[in-house]
Amino acid sequence: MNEIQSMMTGVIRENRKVASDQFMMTVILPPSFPIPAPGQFVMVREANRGEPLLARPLSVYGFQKQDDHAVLELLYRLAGRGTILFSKMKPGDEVALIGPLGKGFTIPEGLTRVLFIAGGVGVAPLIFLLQDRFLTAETEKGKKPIFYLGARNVNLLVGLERLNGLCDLKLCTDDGSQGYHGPVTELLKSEIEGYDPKETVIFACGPTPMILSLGRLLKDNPIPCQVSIEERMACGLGACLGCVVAIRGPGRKREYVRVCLEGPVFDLKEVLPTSSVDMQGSENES
Amino acid sequence: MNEIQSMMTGVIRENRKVASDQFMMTVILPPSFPIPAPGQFVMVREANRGEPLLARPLSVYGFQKQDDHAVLELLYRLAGRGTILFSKMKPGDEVALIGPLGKGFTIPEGLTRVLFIAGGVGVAPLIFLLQDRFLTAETEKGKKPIFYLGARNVNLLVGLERLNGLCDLKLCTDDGSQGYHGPVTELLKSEIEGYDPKETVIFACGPTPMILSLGRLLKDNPIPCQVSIEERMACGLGACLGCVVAIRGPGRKREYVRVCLEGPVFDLKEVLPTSSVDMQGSENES
Amino acid sequence: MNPKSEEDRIELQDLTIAIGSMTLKNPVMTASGTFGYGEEYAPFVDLNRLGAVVVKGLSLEPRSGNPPPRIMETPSGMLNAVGLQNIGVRDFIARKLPFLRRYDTAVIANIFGETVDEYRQVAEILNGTEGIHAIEVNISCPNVKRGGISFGACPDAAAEITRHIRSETDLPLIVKLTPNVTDIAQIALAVEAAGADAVSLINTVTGMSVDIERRRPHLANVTGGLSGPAIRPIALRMVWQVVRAVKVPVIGIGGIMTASDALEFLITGARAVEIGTANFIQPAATMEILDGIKDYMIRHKIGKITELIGSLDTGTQGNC
Amino acid sequence: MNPKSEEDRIELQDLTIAIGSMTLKNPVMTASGTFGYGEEYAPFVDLNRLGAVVVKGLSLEPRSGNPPPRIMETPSGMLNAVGLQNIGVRDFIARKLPFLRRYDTAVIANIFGETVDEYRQVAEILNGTEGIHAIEVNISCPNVKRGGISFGACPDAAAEITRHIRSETDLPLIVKLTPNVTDIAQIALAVEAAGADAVSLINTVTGMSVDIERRRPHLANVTGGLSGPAIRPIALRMVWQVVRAVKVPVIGIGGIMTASDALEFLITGARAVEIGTANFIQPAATMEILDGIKDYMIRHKIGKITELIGSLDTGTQGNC
Ligand SMILES: Cc1cc2nc3c(=O)[nH]c(=O)nc-3n(C[C@H](O)[C@H](O)[C@H](O)COP(=O)(O)OP(=O)(O)OC[C@H]3O[C@@H](n4cnc5c(N)ncnc54)[C@H](O)[C@@H]3O)c2cc1C
Ligand SMILES: Cc1cc2nc3c(=O)[nH]c(=O)nc-3n(C[C@H](O)[C@H](O)[C@H](O)COP(=O)(O)OP(=O)(O)OC[C@H]3O[C@@H](n4cnc5c(N)ncnc54)[C@H](O)[C@@H]3O)c2cc1C
Ligand SMILES: Cc1cc2nc3c(=O)[nH]c(=O)nc-3n(C[C@H](O)[C@H](O)[C@H](O)COP(=O)(O)O)c2cc1C
Ligand SMILES: Cc1cc2nc3c(=O)[nH]c(=O)nc-3n(C[C@H](O)[C@H](O)[C@H](O)COP(=O)(O)O)c2cc1C
Ligand code: FES
Ligand code: FES
Repeated sequence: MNEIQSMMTGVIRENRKVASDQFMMTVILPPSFPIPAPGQFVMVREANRGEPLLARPLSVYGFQKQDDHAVLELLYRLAGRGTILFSKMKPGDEVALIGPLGKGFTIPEGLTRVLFIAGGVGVAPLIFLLQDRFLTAETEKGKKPIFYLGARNVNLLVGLERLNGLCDLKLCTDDGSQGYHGPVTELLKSEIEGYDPKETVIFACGPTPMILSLGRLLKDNPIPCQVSIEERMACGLGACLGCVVAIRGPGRKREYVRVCLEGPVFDLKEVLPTSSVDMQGSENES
Repeated sequence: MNEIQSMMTGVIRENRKVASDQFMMTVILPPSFPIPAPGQFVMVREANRGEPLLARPLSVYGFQKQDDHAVLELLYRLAGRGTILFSKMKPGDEVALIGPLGKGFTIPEGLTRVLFIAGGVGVAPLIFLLQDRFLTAETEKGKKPIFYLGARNVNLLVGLERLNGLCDLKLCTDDGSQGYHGPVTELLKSEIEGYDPKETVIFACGPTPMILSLGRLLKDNPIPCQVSIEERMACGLGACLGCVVAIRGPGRKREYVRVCLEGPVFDLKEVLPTSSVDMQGSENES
Repeated sequence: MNPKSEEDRIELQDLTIAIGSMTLKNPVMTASGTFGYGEEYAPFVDLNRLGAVVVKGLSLEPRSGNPPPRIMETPSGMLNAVGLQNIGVRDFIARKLPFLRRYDTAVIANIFGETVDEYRQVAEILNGTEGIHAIEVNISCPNVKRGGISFGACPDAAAEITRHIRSETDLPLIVKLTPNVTDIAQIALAVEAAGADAVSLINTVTGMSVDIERRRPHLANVTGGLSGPAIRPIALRMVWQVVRAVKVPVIGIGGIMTASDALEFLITGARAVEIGTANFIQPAATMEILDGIKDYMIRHKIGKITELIGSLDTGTQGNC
Repeated sequence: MNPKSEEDRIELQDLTIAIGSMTLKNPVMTASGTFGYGEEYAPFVDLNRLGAVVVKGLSLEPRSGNPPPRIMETPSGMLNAVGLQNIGVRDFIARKLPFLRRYDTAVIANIFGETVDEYRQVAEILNGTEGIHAIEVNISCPNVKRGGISFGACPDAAAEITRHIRSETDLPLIVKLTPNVTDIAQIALAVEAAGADAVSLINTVTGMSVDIERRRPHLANVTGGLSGPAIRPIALRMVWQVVRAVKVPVIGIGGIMTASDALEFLITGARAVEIGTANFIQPAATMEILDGIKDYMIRHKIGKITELIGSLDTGTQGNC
């Protein structure tokens, strides 16, 4: 049996625009809400609504446990109907939440160099990971984490305030309005030789085009890379088999595994993400 | 062609509980919203929502036109899913409105005695009628209007503040918690002989059981009675033929007419309301 | 972004489509039974801008329809059991058609009967009538039985009725199909072979709902026809099945609420669309849909709507 | 209001129902493919309280299913084209059934095959297996063809498959019917005559949806099965058709989200219900539905669920 999961009603404390197409929602939950691991996600719905029918998967962006309640932060991009309706919710409105779900990031032993590669709202689980696991990384075992963060333009770069001081920040924009002018993977490519594969790990999250070019970039590079993958979901619990992604299984055989249960974090070298979800996004967008 | 009608977006100014199962909603509309006649209704939906699919018909309870906006008041009972969702809307939320629709009450010439018979929220169109057309009735041509108002109990008697001073109020409750102990039609029955058929008119609105007993009571009584009828509606415009009610047509032939277009106000002696809508209600409830 | 004036912009897009010998200025039509006789919607809709108005189903004699309650809401849909209440074809011509003749928009008469001969007679009456541009034959009326199956559920019966009407009229003949069948493409092929100029689909899906407090059906007629967004995926699938089977134009109907929905049908291969239940929710739905289709064409640099129609790319997959 | 303790209250209601030789403690079951192998929902649901668990469809050999995307939301519904991915019947018995055996709840194996013989073999393997209480035969898999029509759409093929499985097992045999047919009652009659102990309906309605920006189907498989509240009115209508046609118990499935929805099916005549898509929306949906049915029975003073089943009053009307 998995860790005990729960469907709970949360009350929105804040639901604020943080970029032209991104919102941050803060949800108050009962204190019994299990502590999420970085990379885990929740299934979110408006409570008491028949439509949209399905909950939407959103990564945990922040979490604090208090004595009598828990605070969950979500960062979401207006992708379609569901997220647009989320953005119209007001403080006091209720959401139904299942989670935390999925398998988060794994922190390998003895590493000294941590790279984060984020596109758009892909920053959400990575910031949570950074804050939750690497706050003391620098002092303890090595170099400051490096955070590559890309977006279409400067106005869509979100989460900077949380990253300040915790890492070396490398910003990229498609239009050059801030930082490197071009996709985040292009900047990484030009610097990848500088990292020692034996002591480096990459954590990545972003739109499918970004993941695909990251895959090309690291194809023959031994640096391990864990990537959080997105697919449409119905249950989030491993029951519907709707959210599968192809992986190279044992013996390089292609097989379908569930993003919600076996993922959402996969080894980049094994996963074969579908290009058919979220293809509108530029590489830097999510 | 009918009077010009419009579908407009209104903004909720107030949405307030006025009894345990009743709410009053005040909606701000563009000034171009046509002035409704008493007995007319509007089709109301939450704006930008896919579900519930259909708009709900609600009678005009009050209306004021200002230079740069119009104010529409609706009084509604929590009958099911749609009205419960209405009750959760907050100031600032938007509703989509079509109206005013239907044929309202007709004021016959030269009458001196006006009786109103209302059950539950059936009070809504009658209060609007009273305020709109009979404010000066007493002084002009006769006796003060008499308003029979019934509900299940005292807590469900709504609109009293609007009626004060404008009429002789006769309250009835099913449980005797205020006024006459029994259905409103029972009290009327005991007093009906006192009214002169030649100078009296009755305006009625309430749940189907009330309408049916009113029909039985006035079967052999020549007092004219106009009644506002309810049926489920899809379009409100006469197009779907969904909202029909049987009437005794010319030559007493039964035929189906549209509540939304030929009604909602009918001659009680002609209409044959369906007992299948809203049968849960007691006679006094609406 | 677009330096052209509104007028230029509109002229750049060619939305005309052909159904048989009839050319429509655009593919946005109204669905029978959801737009009355047009006049009910004139305050909301510029009827001149519609591709066509399909009027409420007409029978030889007036019909009073089913007892109420006739409608019930369902999740993202509604059930209706109106029972084809209508004023009859002659009264329609005398009292309703003159209003529609004032507009420069095709009028399509939706017809039905209880027997093949009734259908034939209604078509005969309409045939000579000025202001009628096409006939849509409703062969999916659940009250019309033939060997226990309605005309529309049996290829032979559907073909027979089509042949009879075909022999009566040169007007473009659209046969409207029911979704309550195992293989809608087979029915479409049968009516095509029998002379239909086009097929339209889908009519409502038979459904039911129950009042659990009173343990009675919500509709006096027990069952009714399901329409609205709930059935859109079913309608789209059937359109896809039929466009690959027949050569005549296919008119897509079912749960189309927005331009995006309409575009799904056009891209899948529907030559035109009919808007039904959406009219109830937003009386100007047809206008919004038309504008949205134009905007899409501009955004995607599509000059002619015909380039869009049937442009679905299913890759190598697609076993239905 | 009710002076009795919670425990007394519950004991007063008799919710047991029989399907063939099997007695279930209540009529609330899970629908195949929406509840995994039970263990996925154990954190949310007390499996002991369920009438039965119907597991994900099992085939002779493991299947990898269709490529993604496999699901798409639709108005009040969802399309899926999972393509019956499963670990195969033997692995199920070895790795998944032991978990379910720990519960005092009937386990129903949903099975399918690409040929009649595959079905037969799966049934054969299950027949001797401890902890399997019944077999539900999915004859509505859209990938299984026979003369261009799936087994479930043709009465003869449906009957043949039923006969073969019947000869293989004494377990209660439930045949699960597809709604994508003209006359579902006819299929139900055919499988009843061929030895089915019960029928369950409906499986998903074939549907489709298109990404207009990319002009490609949303599902890699192009079409998928529509489930959820959108199809409930269709499912209820079909249950009503079938309960009046057959004598064996009917299990109602389709868009049941709440106790009220479940009661519609029971009142219409379904002996039990299966809860599908609702599990995705609210993992404890089955528990809420069970509690709601009990509350309704208390409120309406109904001691035995069997008094409720089929108690629909359609008056004098009801021509479907
Ligand atoms: C494990 C996981 C974690 C996620 N975390 C976040 C997050 O923290 N913040 C965030 O903004 N988004 C996140 N997503 C993506 C988010 O779930 C989708 O953007 C959202 O479901 C879209 O819903 P919609 O109704 O707004 O858009 P829709 O109208 O449903 O779709 C709009 C577009 O989004 C794509 N889409 C739909 N569902 C998904 C999905 N489940 N995953 C990816 N693309 C989808 C569609 O293909 C389409 O291109 C995550 C997805 C997964 C699987
Ligand atoms: C012309 C007209 C004017 C009306 N004015 C008012 C008003 O001012 N205030 C008010 O509270 N109600 C009014 N009603 C009734 C109101 O429309 C219904 O109560 C409402 O539509 C129920 O919606 P629901 O989703 O809450 O309930 P549902 O879940 O749809 O139904 C709950 C119960 O209400 C009944 N019902 C559903 N629709 C209608 C309907 N259109 N008319 C009557 N009963 C219905 C159902 O049969 C059921 O018994 C009016 C109805 C009409 C036709
Ligand atoms: C209230 C109502 C009445 C209808 N009457 C007719 C009719 O007279 N003739 C006909 O062919 N179809 C009729 N239909 C079916 C519609 O034309 C259309 O095929 C169906 O509603 C599906 O489209 P929609 O989902 O856009 O409404 C009717 C539908 C509704 C909802
Ligand atoms: C994701 C998914 C997978 C399904 N897999 C199966 C299956 O393996 N076997 C089967 O007989 N039915 C399967 N079904 C159909 C359901 O059991 C059920 O018949 C259908 O979804 C309608 O019920 P619902 O609306 O409550 O979901 C599946 C449905 C869904 C949504
Ligand atoms: S979302 Fe259902 S299995 Fe992953
Ligand atoms: S509500 Fe459509 S005709 Fe009255």
